[in-house]
Formats: sequence, C-alpha cells, structure tokens
Amino acid sequence: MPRKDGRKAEEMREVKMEVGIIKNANGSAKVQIGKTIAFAAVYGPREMHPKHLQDNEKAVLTCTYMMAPFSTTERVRPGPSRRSQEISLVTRAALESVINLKDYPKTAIDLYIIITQANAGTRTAGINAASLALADAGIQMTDLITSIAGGKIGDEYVVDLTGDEEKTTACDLPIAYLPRSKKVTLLQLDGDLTKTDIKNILKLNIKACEKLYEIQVKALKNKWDGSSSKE
Amino acid sequence: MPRKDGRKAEEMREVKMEVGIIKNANGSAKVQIGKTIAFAAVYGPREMHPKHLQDNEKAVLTCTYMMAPFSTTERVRPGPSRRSQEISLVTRAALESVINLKDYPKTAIDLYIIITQANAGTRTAGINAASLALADAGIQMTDLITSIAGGKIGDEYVVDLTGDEEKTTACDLPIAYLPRSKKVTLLQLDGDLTKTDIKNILKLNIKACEKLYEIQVKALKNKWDGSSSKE
Amino acid sequence: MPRKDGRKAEEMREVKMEVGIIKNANGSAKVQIGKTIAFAAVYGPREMHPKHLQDNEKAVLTCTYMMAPFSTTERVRPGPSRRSQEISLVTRAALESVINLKDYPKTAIDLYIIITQANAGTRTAGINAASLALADAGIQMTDLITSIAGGKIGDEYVVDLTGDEEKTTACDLPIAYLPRSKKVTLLQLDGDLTKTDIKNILKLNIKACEKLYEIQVKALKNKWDGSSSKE
Amino acid sequence: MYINVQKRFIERLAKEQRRIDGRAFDEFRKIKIETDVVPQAEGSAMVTIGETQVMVGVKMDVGEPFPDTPDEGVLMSGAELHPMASPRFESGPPGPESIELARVVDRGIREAHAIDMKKLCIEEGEKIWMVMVDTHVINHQGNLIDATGLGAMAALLSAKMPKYEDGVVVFGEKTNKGLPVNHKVVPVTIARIGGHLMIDPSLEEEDVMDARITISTKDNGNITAMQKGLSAGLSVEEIEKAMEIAVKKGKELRKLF
Amino acid sequence: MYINVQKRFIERLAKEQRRIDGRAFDEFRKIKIETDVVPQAEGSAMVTIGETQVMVGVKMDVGEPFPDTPDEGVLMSGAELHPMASPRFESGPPGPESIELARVVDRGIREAHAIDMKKLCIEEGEKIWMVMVDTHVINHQGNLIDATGLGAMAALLSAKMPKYEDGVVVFGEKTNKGLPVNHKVVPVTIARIGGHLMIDPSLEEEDVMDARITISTKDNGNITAMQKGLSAGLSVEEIEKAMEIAVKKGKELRKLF
Amino acid sequence: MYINVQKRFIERLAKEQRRIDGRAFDEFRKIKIETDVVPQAEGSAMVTIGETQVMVGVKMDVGEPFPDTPDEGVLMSGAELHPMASPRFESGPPGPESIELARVVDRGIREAHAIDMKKLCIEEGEKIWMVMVDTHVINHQGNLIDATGLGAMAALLSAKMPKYEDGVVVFGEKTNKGLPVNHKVVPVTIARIGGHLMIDPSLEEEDVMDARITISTKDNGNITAMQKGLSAGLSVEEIEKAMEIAVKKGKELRKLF
Repeated sequence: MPRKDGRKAEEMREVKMEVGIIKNANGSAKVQIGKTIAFAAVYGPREMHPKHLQDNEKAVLTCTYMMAPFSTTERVRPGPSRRSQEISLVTRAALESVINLKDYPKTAIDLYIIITQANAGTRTAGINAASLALADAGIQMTDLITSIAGGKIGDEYVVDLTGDEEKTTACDLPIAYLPRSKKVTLLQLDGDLTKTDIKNILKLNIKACEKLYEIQVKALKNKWDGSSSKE
Repeated sequence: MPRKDGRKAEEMREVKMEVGIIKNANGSAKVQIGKTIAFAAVYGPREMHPKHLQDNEKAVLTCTYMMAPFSTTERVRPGPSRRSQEISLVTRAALESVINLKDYPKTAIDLYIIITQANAGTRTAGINAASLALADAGIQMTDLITSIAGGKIGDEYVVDLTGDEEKTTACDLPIAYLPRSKKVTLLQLDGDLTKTDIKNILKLNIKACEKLYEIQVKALKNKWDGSSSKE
Repeated sequence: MPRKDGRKAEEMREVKMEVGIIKNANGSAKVQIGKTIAFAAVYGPREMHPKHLQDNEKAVLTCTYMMAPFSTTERVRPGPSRRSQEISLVTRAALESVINLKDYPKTAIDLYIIITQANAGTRTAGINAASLALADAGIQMTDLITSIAGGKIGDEYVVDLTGDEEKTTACDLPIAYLPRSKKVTLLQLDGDLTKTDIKNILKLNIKACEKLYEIQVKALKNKWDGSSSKE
Repeated sequence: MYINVQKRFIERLAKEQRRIDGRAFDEFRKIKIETDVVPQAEGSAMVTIGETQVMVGVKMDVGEPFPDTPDEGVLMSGAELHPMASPRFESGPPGPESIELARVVDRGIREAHAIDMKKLCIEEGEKIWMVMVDTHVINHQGNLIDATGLGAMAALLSAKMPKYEDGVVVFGEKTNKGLPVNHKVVPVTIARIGGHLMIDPSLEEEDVMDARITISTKDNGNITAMQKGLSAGLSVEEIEKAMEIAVKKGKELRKLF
Repeated sequence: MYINVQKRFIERLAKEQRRIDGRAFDEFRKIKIETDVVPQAEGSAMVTIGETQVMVGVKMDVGEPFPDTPDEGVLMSGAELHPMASPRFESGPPGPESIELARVVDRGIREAHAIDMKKLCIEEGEKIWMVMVDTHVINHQGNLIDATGLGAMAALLSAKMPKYEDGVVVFGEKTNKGLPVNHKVVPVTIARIGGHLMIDPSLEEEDVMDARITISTKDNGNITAMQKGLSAGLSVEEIEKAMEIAVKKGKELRKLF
Repeated sequence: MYINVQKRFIERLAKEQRRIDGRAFDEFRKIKIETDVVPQAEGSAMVTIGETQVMVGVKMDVGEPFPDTPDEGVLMSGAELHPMASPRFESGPPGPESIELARVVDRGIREAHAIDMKKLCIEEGEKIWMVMVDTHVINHQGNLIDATGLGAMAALLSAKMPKYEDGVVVFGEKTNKGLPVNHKVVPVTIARIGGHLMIDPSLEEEDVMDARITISTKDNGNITAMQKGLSAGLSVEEIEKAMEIAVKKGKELRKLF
C-alpha cells in the first residue's frame, strides 16, 4: 500500500545535501529532507577562553539545536525550550561518538543546528547536517553519522514520516547510525510497540541510513571537487 | 480553652527529628512538626571555587530555603520567590550566629532547606533541621539553634500555630533562639499587637524552644549512638 | 500659530538643571524639561574588576538608561526593555564622542540615567543630564553634549514636543549635538518626512541645543561657585 | 583593615554614649519629606534622612482580585537598590536585600490595615484597584528601611485616585479622591553597636553594627511588623527596650506627615 | 586519574561477570516504595534504590485544555537535580540532565496512555484536570531515571482527586476517587560497561559506563519509550538484548506497586 | 594592532576614492533576493549581499489589539545575531545590537505605514492579525541592517494570509490573499571612513568606520526612519549628503522586489 505522498514504506522523501554554505564557519552544511530544512555550522577547534573552562585532555564540544521562529505552523519563541535542550543533549552525545576529542586538547568545538523549516524529522535532519559540517571543518572523524526516524502506520512499518503521517500514528523512533562500524549512537522512542515492531523499524531505519551515507559522501565530494576546481 | 486539635496554648504539635538522612551531605536532618516537614543538608566546609570567591579570613556560608512543588495546596513554581529569598536571608543570619566562620577560612559551607510538606511554621522547622544538619556535619557551633513561631488567637497567646489556626488570626511571630546563651537571633512579626502581647508571645516561644533543644540533643545522640553501634 | 501650551515653535519648555545631587556618585545631575525629569550619575573612572574585563588601552564606558516604575501613565516593569536597551546603546555612543577613553586605561566609567517622570523627550533629557554628570565627575571632555528632539505638527516645525503634542504627530527627530565642534552625534527619526522637513527640523534642534549649552554651562558654574563658597 | 579600625572607633564612642556624627542614640538625622515630586504619578514622595535619599511612587491600576479576597484591593511593593545610588549596589534583578527592604515596609502597612482594602473593591470577584508602591533609592547613606517606610506612607497619603470611566482607567487624569488610608505606619530601625542600641544608623554605623531590628508602629502605638537583621542575638530585654524606642520615636515621626 | 583506576577495575570485574557491589548484572539494588509521604499532596511517593532516594509528588488543578486536544486532561512533569542531593549538582534552573530525566519518565507514561486523559475532561474545550508530577531528588547514588519512574507511577496510583465544587477546586480536601490509571509503566535503565549490559547502575558504575539505554514497558510487555544516553554506539543485538532485559525486569518491578 | 594597520590602509584608500574590494562609494555588493525559501511560513525571503546572508520569515496569528489602537493589526519584529553566523556573536538573549537591528528596520516599515494596519482588523477591540517578522542571520559580513530591511520587505510582499475559519486560524493552510502592503520601504546604510561617505560597508569597513547612518525611504522618496550609529559626530552637510544618497539608492533597491 503506497503512502499518501506515493512513497513506498522504505522510501525516504527527497534528500538534498549541500556542504560549505556558511562562509564564516569552519564547516557547514544544509540538509533538506522533504520539507524539513536544517542548517549546521561548526566553529573550531579553536582556543577555548576563558581559560578556566579549558580541558587539558580534550576538546570541549558544545551542541545547540534551535528552531527558527518561522520554521513551524505557530511561531516558535526564540531561546531554548525543554524540547530543544533535550535534543541538543542527545545530538551532542551522538556526534561525540565519531570525534576523538582528545586530538584537540584545550580547544572548543561549537556546533550549531538551526531548523528553518520543520515538517517532521528535524532532529535527524540536523544530525545529518552536523555530520557534514564536522567533516567540512576538517575535524578527524572515525565515521560519518547518519540519522533517520521510522514508525508504524496501521500495520505497516515506514521510514521518514512526514508531519501529516506523524499525526496519524503515535510512534516515532529516531536513530543516529554509524554506517561503517554499524553502531546506533542515538535511539529514542515515543510510542506503544512490541519488541518485534521495534526490530523491524530499526531494520528500515538502518537501510535508510546506509542510503543517507552515500548521499553524504557525494555531497562532500561535490564540495571538495568544487574547491579543487577553483584552484 | 483547648485548641481545635486539642492542644494547650503552650503545647507544640508532635515533633519528630531525625539526623543523617541524606547520605551524600556532610550533615543532614529531617524535622517534622505536626504536618510540616523540613529536610536540611549541609555540604562543607569544602574548598571554595572558583578561587576568586574565596574569603581568606572566613568561610562563605550560603543558605537556600525552598518549597517542593508539591508541598502546599497549590503547586509551588520551582525556583526562588521573593518570599523564599527573604527567608533564606534571615535564616542564614540566624545560623551564622552559632558558627565561627573564621575557623574555616577559604572554604564554602552550603546549607539547603527544603519543605516537602507545609502546614505553617516552615521557616522555623527549617531552622531546627538546619541546626541539626550543621551539628551532624561536625561544624564547630557555639550553641544549637531552635526556632518556633507563636501568635494570639482571640485573647489567648498560643505557640506553634497550624495552617488552620493561621487563617483565624492575622499574627505570626517566629523566632530563632539560642538556648544556652539565651539570645534571639531571628525575630519577625506580621500582626497588630501591643508590646505586652509581644512580650507574652516571646515568653511562650522561648519555653517551646527550650523543649525543642532537648529534642535536638536527643536526635543527635540517637545518630551518634546509631553510628557507634555500627562500628 | 502658538502651541497649545502657548510656546512658540522654536521655544523649549522650561528647563532646570542642577549638578551634584547624588552624593555617592563621582558626578551627577538632575535635568527637568517641562514635566520630564531625568537624573544621571557617573561612577568612575575607577579600577575595573574583575581584571579580565579591563581594557589596557582605554576606559570601558557603560551606559544604562532606565525609567522608574512610577514615571509614566502605566507602571513600568523594572528591568531592561527592548526600548531602554536601544536608548542605552545610542546614548553611550553619543557620550563616547566627547570623552577620550584612552586617558583612562584599565578603568571603568559607569553612567546611569533614570527618568523619574516622563512627558516626552526622555532620552534627550537623559543625555543633557549625563553631559553634566560627566563634567561634574571631572572627566576630561572635548565638548559638552546637548540634546533635544523636534518634529512637525501640521505644517509647522516645532522643537521639544510634549507628550500631548507627540500624540498629534507621528514624527520624532531627536539629536545629540556638540555645540563647539558643531557635530551631530546622535540622530534618530521616526516619521514620514521629506528631506526638506528634516533639514528644517535639524536647524530648529541645533538652535535649541545652543541654548541648552548655555544652561549647562550655567548649571556647572553654579555647582563650582557653590563648592568654592563652601571652601 | 580600615573597617576594623573604624569599627573599634565607633564601638568605643558607643561606650561613651557618643556617635560618630555627634547625635544622641535616640536622635534621627535631619529628615525632610516632600510629596508630589512626580506629579504624574498617583502619589509620590522624596524622603531625605541625612545624606540618604529615596523616591517612592504610587501607581494604581484596575485588576482582578485574588481568589481568597474577592472584595479587596491589592497592595504591591517593590524596591530597587540600583548601582546609581551607591557603589555597593550591583546591577541586575533585585537581590535579597532589596526584597527584604520592600517586604518589611510592605508588611508594616499591610498588617496595620493602613489602607482599607475593601474600599478598593470595584466589583466583587471581578475588578479591584491595585496599589503599586515602588521605591527608587537616590543615594544610600544608611537606614534605607526607615527612609522607604516614611516615603511609602507619605506617597500613599498624598495619592489621588485616577479617573475611572466606563470600566477603563483614564491614565494621566487624577480625581480629588485620596486613598482610604486609616492608619499612619512608620518603621523605626535600631542598630546595636558595642552593646548599645541606637536609632537611624548611618552607613558607617551599619558597617559596624552586629544586630539590627526594625519595628513598625501605627497611630495607637501598636506594633505591626518587626524584622531582626544580622546574625548577633538580642536578649529579651534588648527587644523590649527596642520596642519602647520604636513606639516613642514612631509617635514623633508620624508628626512629619 | 582516580576515575581511570576505578574505571579499569569496574571494567575488569564486568569481564568476570561481577559488579563492584556484588550484584548480578540483572539485579536491582534494594528497592523500597512508600506512598503518601506528603499526605497533603494529591499523590506522593518516596522511592529508595540502594542509597538513591527520590520523592515524587502529584498536584492537580483545573485549567484549560490544549486547542488540539479539547477533551483531554494534561500531564506535566518536572524534576529538580538540586545540589542538596549531590555535590555534583549545581544551583539554578533545570539543566539538560534534569530536563531529560523528567521527559523520559513522562514519555513512558504518556505514550502508554497510562492515564485515561479523556476521563480528566470536565467540560470540553473549557475545563480539564491538569496532573503535575514533580520530582525532588533526596540523594543521588545512580539510576535516577528508574527511581523517578517508579516514584511517578506510585504517586499517580496513590493519588486522590481533589474536591471540586461549583467550578472551583477546594485545595486541601481530597475525595476518595483515584486517578484513571489504566497501565503501570516502569522504566528499566541498562548500562554498558566493558562491553557488558547491566541494570540499575550505581553512581560508581555510571561514572564508567560508555552507553546507557532506558526502556519503559507497560503491563502487556509493550515498550512505550526508549532513550539511549552517552556517546558510545550500541549494536542492534545489544539493543535487542536490552529490550529483553527491560521487559523481564519491568514485569518484576510492577509487582512492587 | 592588525586592525590598526587595516584601518590605516582602508582610510588611505578612501582618500583616493577607492574601497578594499574595488567598489565605488555608492556601489552595493551583489544583491540577491529569493522569496518563499520557507514555503510553510506565511512569507519568507533570503537576502544575500556579497557574503552577508540573512533569512527573514513572516508568521501571522490572530490576537487582541492594543487598547489604544483597537482597529489595527500589530507588527512585531525580532532578530537573532546567533554565533552560528559569526564568531563575533555570542549565545544568549538578544543583545543591544540585535535589538537595534530589529527596531530600526521595524521603524522604517511602521512609520511609512507600509502595511495598512486597519485592514488587519478582524473585529474592532477584539481580534486583529499579528504580523511577526523574524530575522535569522546566516552569515555576517557587514551591513546586516540593509540585508534585514530588504529581507523583511521581500518577505512581507511575498506573504499570503493564512486561512481563518470559524474564529480559528488554520495553521499550515494559506490563502491567495497577500498582505495589504502600500509602500515599499528600504534602508540604506552609509558608513563614514576617513571622512568619506560610502554605502553598504563590508565587515572590514565596519571595523574601521567611525560613524554610520541608516536612512529608510519609501516609494515617494520620503524618509521614514533614520538611525545614526557609533560615536563620531556628523556635520549637517554630511547628514544632508547621506539623505541624498539614501533617496537615490533606495529608488534602485526598490526595483529588486
């Protein structure tokens, strides 16, 4: 049974990725998945100051997830919300899994994600953008990091729900996945599911993440080719 | 004339005191007076940092009085209110009277009081708990510190009003009292009283404080006996 | 055509200036223009601490514009508003034009303005008071700084509008003016005016500023005479 | 170090029944009360005690009553200890000292039922007058509580109700009707220095006092608020003596209105 | 340095299937649940897990429904990690950790439809019951999520509706009517240390774990919330194993109510 | 030190009528305006000026009018200078610079009556449309005011009213009806460097300018807002020259919509 927008269960919405779009940042990217748009920017590694906040053994990584006031149906009040603070926390943990912070002692790495248009899947779009921004900043990473959410509509397992689809189901299972080491580094669930449901959705999510990985690699190549062609 | 709950004018509600109930703290206590319950915890003396906040001559004592969100009829919003900040200020002053802060230069002593159930007399219950917590933390004290409030219902002077009694009278006279040096270190009044009224209520309060002193001493002995019996 | 309160177009409301009215401050002044009353106080130049905020090359000048809660028709909530923060910013810039901050390296100069009664022209009254307070503090200034607003009512250009007049016109053009160097250091406009309108209002404003300069000089003389007479 | 020298000096003077500025223990510095210093506000006063100066303004507005007092107006009090008034004050939201200042003054007035709150009810359970008393300290040289208490009372006594038409407050237009003030309440603050009690401590005296007690009295001599400050303990005798002083000086202060 | 020694020690123990306090990998510390510890609140519970102790209170009030659920009550959850409970906590507004704590517990309950929210509607679109669940941590020695989850459930199960008369909540008077709780939801938190999964991490274990996963289950064994914490990745097999553990231990925990 | 060298270099160029990037004094960097970049918002625009880039979104909602304008809609403007856009920006609530940015742009639009606010009244005294214009800076390389001003105007011109049925806004469904925009207002910001006036300062030029003036004009050439920035004074002649420039360049900018 095809979905309202004609997609198959395991099919993501159209994905567009672009690297290096914020000139001032050390690394940046824009990721659009369907109607959801995320920008990410990395500043650093740079000397941490004030000095008493430095960690002599490793870089201090901060992560800030935000929604633009105009990103969703009702205006979002600027400033951190409880939701955005929780997403910043789990996103930071997920990203830390691929960066060896010990390579950059005494420095700060600040990562910012802003959602300029929200149509479900904002935290996962943000993580995909962050992965590209970190790579674009030239930070040593053990893997790229990919992210998508899945769910169950009626009896069917589906990946990458739209805002409309989210309203018809009460479940949301986002993951962040390291495609090379095959590890799940972010995992959340809102819903009411059996273990079997979860296993099946995980499978779908991981398949989608493998596709996202290819798109990420391509976006980085485009940037590097673009850069080299300018030389 | 007996009071609604059968007590005599000079009779306190049932008092329970327990010392050493918060394992992480250097000292702690729980005090229940009637339906009012206060927990107190002391952390310190411990090195103060950041260093620029150190006082080379004495310990820096902080005091935070809070009410749990579920402690009273309508939910209390977390975070400091004007009322709680004033109580923290006068409680801190009262407690400072029995600690020689100069014995602990460059350190911080942090005292926290939380009211988990409120039925009048929360600041005084908190001070009794704080006195025990400071003693439990092994901090040198010149005296214990006891605290109770009194008032006038109709023509009668009464001690330790309940929440219901407070509604029938518009006066509240809490004190903190040093039983050995016989000094009053906290004194507040809301009401409309003559000098004679105040003298009489002070007398009742001081008598009650002398009883509270005995209960405090007993609670500390119980803790010390308990500790030694474990050895 | 005379104005409602009988003034001519180029006539300011009654102006009163008094210097040295806040004893604790290094310099202070009170300026009343019609029913608008501003107090200004300067603390400094004094050693800046914490030290890491010091500027080795010059003084750090701060400026805080506030309205007293009781200063206008509806009670003003204490604390900075968006409006007061913008006024603080442009006022600080205007004042900086006459102080050589490099004369006072490593120090802080803190300037405070409070409006105790508001009837239009509060930012300009505040700048006149600030000019006097800086001079009173003995801070080296290249010029005094004067300030007034003008506008257009019907076809007529007028200076120093009252609160009532402001309601009848939608334009407000405040300036700060250095009377000796003949430079405009603050300039704002709300309105809908032609270039010619603006030129004409500027002219009126500058004429008024020249009068304010004389009143400022006189107020400072009064203070100095007063001081010397005490000697 | 400097404080310690000054402390010993002021304490030694106290033992000789003397004060640093030559006053007697029961003597206020020179007090001046001006009202209507903010004519646009419903009520206002400037109080000067020595070099301490505070401005108090009263604003009124119509609002909803609290559910437990549906037929009573509401009194709200605030105070700002702004760095404009003293290098000792810091910027930012009100700290505990300014909260205490506003609350102690407020309690004295509130507990005396100095304002007849029932007369400030417009429509039971729906609309009442809110009376907002705000203090701005102009210059701090000690004893802000008494200055603020006198200022609040003077501002309330001078206040005129705003015009209220068709259910709307006409801001800026005042009527001739004053607030329903039944009692004049004044705080008297007593410092203990070197074991001696003295009123109206100056800033230098506040720096060395070891205990402080503020006692608010109303016309009939009743006490409507007390607040002890600082950590040193007072004996019952000292408290009783402080009450005598506050009742006596309160009577004198009320003549200033 | 100290942490590193402890880390290696605890990891080495894990490889020998042992834990620092002698527990099995699937063994909770001693759990004690007391209810009605705050008799004045609508519901309350004190949960002790080893030396970890949290108090949870339920308060109720009448409010307006959200526009998109006009016929449903509202559940709100908060938690404060106050320095009173541990020298590791800092003063100030809730940080990300306490927000996560409250939200993870809340999601498990909410997604299970543990409370029948439609039964908390008083008048569609106008008035509904709000259920406010607040956690105060008494002592933090690890695994606050499970302690808070058990406390929230116990407090909700013990809660009695307040009296509601003539459109007004009579605070302080409770009825005999409980909350409409349909499901018992409990979280189980699993730590990974040295590559091994173990439940109910103590504070020492939390300091050395590299990944953490919390899984909430309801009576029928369905999973209603998951939250992975920390940065190390889990394999799909580990996630599946964690689900098995959580379903099994959840069944045991539900017997405690 | 580096700034000083750069400052002298840019000032010397100015004296030779040159700029660091080769532009003429009255020449903007390349400007690009895209609209509907956030299709879900009521209106939106991305403005690129050289390497400066800002995104502006317009959201609408129904609310209550202000008491003094019961038959008019409400315009609200905000801007965030987030560290995402420049290492010079700091986290936290909007500082004075971002407040000034939003307010200057807002004043130009408001004072021109660019939006017919009376047409945004739904029911006098009860319900009006609120128009919320928010700016998110993507990349800061100078002249944020003009970029924001162009973006706000483009977003307002592109906006479509949301559906409004049975007294409720149907968020996410837009009608074909645009906002009642009567005038196109654009700000032009002029920097003074080495005594010379030049438009559209880049970040390097902003670092060395000693005065700045922004002048907003509408279609008929009238000026609706001015804001001088920085501390150096301008002569009346300079102000008059700046007005000439702003009127002329404003005319050109309006052709971009």
